[in-house]
Amino acid sequence: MILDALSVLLLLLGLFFFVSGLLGLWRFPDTFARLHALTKADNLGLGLVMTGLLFQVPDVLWAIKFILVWLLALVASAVNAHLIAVFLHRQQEGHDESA
Amino acid sequence: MNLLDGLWGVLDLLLVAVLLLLAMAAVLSSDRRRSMMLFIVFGLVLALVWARLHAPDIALAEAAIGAGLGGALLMATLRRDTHQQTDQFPQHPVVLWGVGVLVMVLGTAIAWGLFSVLPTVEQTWRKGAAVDAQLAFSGVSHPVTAVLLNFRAWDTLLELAVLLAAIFGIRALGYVRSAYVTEVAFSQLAVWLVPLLILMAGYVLWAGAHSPGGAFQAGALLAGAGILLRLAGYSHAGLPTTRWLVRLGLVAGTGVFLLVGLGLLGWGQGFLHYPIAYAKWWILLIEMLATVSIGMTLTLAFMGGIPQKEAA
Amino acid sequence: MNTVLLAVVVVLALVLLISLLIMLSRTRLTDRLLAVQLLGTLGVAILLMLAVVMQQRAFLDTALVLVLLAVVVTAVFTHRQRGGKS
Amino acid sequence: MVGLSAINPQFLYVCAGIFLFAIGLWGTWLHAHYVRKIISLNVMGAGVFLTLIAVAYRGEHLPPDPVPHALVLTGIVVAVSATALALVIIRRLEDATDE
Repeated sequence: MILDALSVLLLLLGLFFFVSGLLGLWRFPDTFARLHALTKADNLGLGLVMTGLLFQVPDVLWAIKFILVWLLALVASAVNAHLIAVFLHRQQEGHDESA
Repeated sequence: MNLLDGLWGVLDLLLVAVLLLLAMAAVLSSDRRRSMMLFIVFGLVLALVWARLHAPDIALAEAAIGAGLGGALLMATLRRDTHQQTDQFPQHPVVLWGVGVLVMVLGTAIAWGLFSVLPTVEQTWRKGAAVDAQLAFSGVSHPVTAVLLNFRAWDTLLELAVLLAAIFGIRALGYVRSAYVTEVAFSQLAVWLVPLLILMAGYVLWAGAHSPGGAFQAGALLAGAGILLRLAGYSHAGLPTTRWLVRLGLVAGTGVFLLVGLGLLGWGQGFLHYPIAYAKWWILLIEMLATVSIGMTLTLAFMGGIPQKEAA
Repeated sequence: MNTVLLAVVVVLALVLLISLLIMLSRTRLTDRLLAVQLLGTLGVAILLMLAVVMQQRAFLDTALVLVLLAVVVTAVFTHRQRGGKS
Repeated sequence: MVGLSAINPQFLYVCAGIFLFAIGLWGTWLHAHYVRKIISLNVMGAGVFLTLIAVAYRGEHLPPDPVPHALVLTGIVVAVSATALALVIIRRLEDATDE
């Protein structure tokens, strides 16, 4: 019962971060600021959702896999954010005006 | 109970709304790059829909191919030097709307036809399901398993053959110029990701040995590694530079599949009728080679053919 | 508990729909790229939730593949190509 | 909320699949550029797959029919093979018209 409550709390917190990422995407004036807000928000959102789900998994194997997905998602999102930032930078310097 | 069903209903409505919006935007958008991005997201949402409809194998295939590799292949057709990337419809608006109406009428007709036969189809299936259940309890699951394995083998063989035909077509077009600029920062990132992708391919293949699917999804992951290597400046994307090795790799999957099948035939078994005791290992071996072939094929498709020797 | 989890999935799907609408309303390429990233993460989150709700471990593999290949797609998309200014 | 449980998911997804097919057909027909035709063709294919899987769906508590699933799995592979070949041909066509 306590685990369930903890789970719900973490899931709600995760939802909060997803919604704030959405707001950042919608309201922030500058693209770099949006990138910053978004990457932080959705990483945390996914992380919290996963932690919340960890209390609901049927066995240890599931939990291991969940943590694996989380770690990979962290690596992937760091690389993604880097690639997008470089792309943005290049565009703003006018190397690639077709974008 | 009713609340749960209601929630599923809301989820279904939301997923369908997102899916249809994405499809319409991808088809109608006048910007080509935007259309591709929307198509990739379409693949992602489609994977969610497959998951929701209890089709985990298809969800995995869609994630690997629809949202992943297919997107990369599409993006490979984009070139920065062509500034004209808007696609206006050349037709008169009357034609656009007219065809739209026509297509919708056709869709309605299909829907009407389908829903009028669906009840009978379902009844037949219900009976089939009952038979399945009885078979499972009467201890004759052995022939069922054999048939299933057999069926699956044919399936994989023909898939491989189709892919081989596609790569023959691509190879027939000759050599390509290299199209990507090397970036040092990127090569360092690629070094991180390539082993991860290969490891994941191995895992998906192994996991697929006791449930349907595997080789194609694993091959798509290998191709992902190849694409990253290509972007990092390896002109051959990690493929062997000797031509006969490439050829061997491309046909390995289909070739070994056929050889094993014919060998079994000669040994008095049916074509691709593995002895049950070793079936798992045979399948794993063949699918391993198939994965290599598929990965090489998709990497070559991304590059647009065999790369030309670069003037150093 | 499943009802609660499913309710969370529904909210996530709603966020998915809204971010899609934002993406469609944007004209700049990079903004859309960011929206795609948010959509991808939301998709993975929904898939993980569904894995628990529907008791399907296979969905976790799908999520892994989705995450890894998303990077490949971003790499292809943001990579500089021959031609252009050079 | 309770009223929504009356929605038959099979009906909903079959309709969605047919709608996707229709949109895809429209795009394949009317787009002038080949890449756009290919994208539309793939949307059309997705519509067919969705219809098949929706027909195979037998509610939350029964396992779905495996035969349409096998068909769709093969269909996805065939579709991506054909798409890959078509895209390479389109690239070569563009190269040829440039020079």
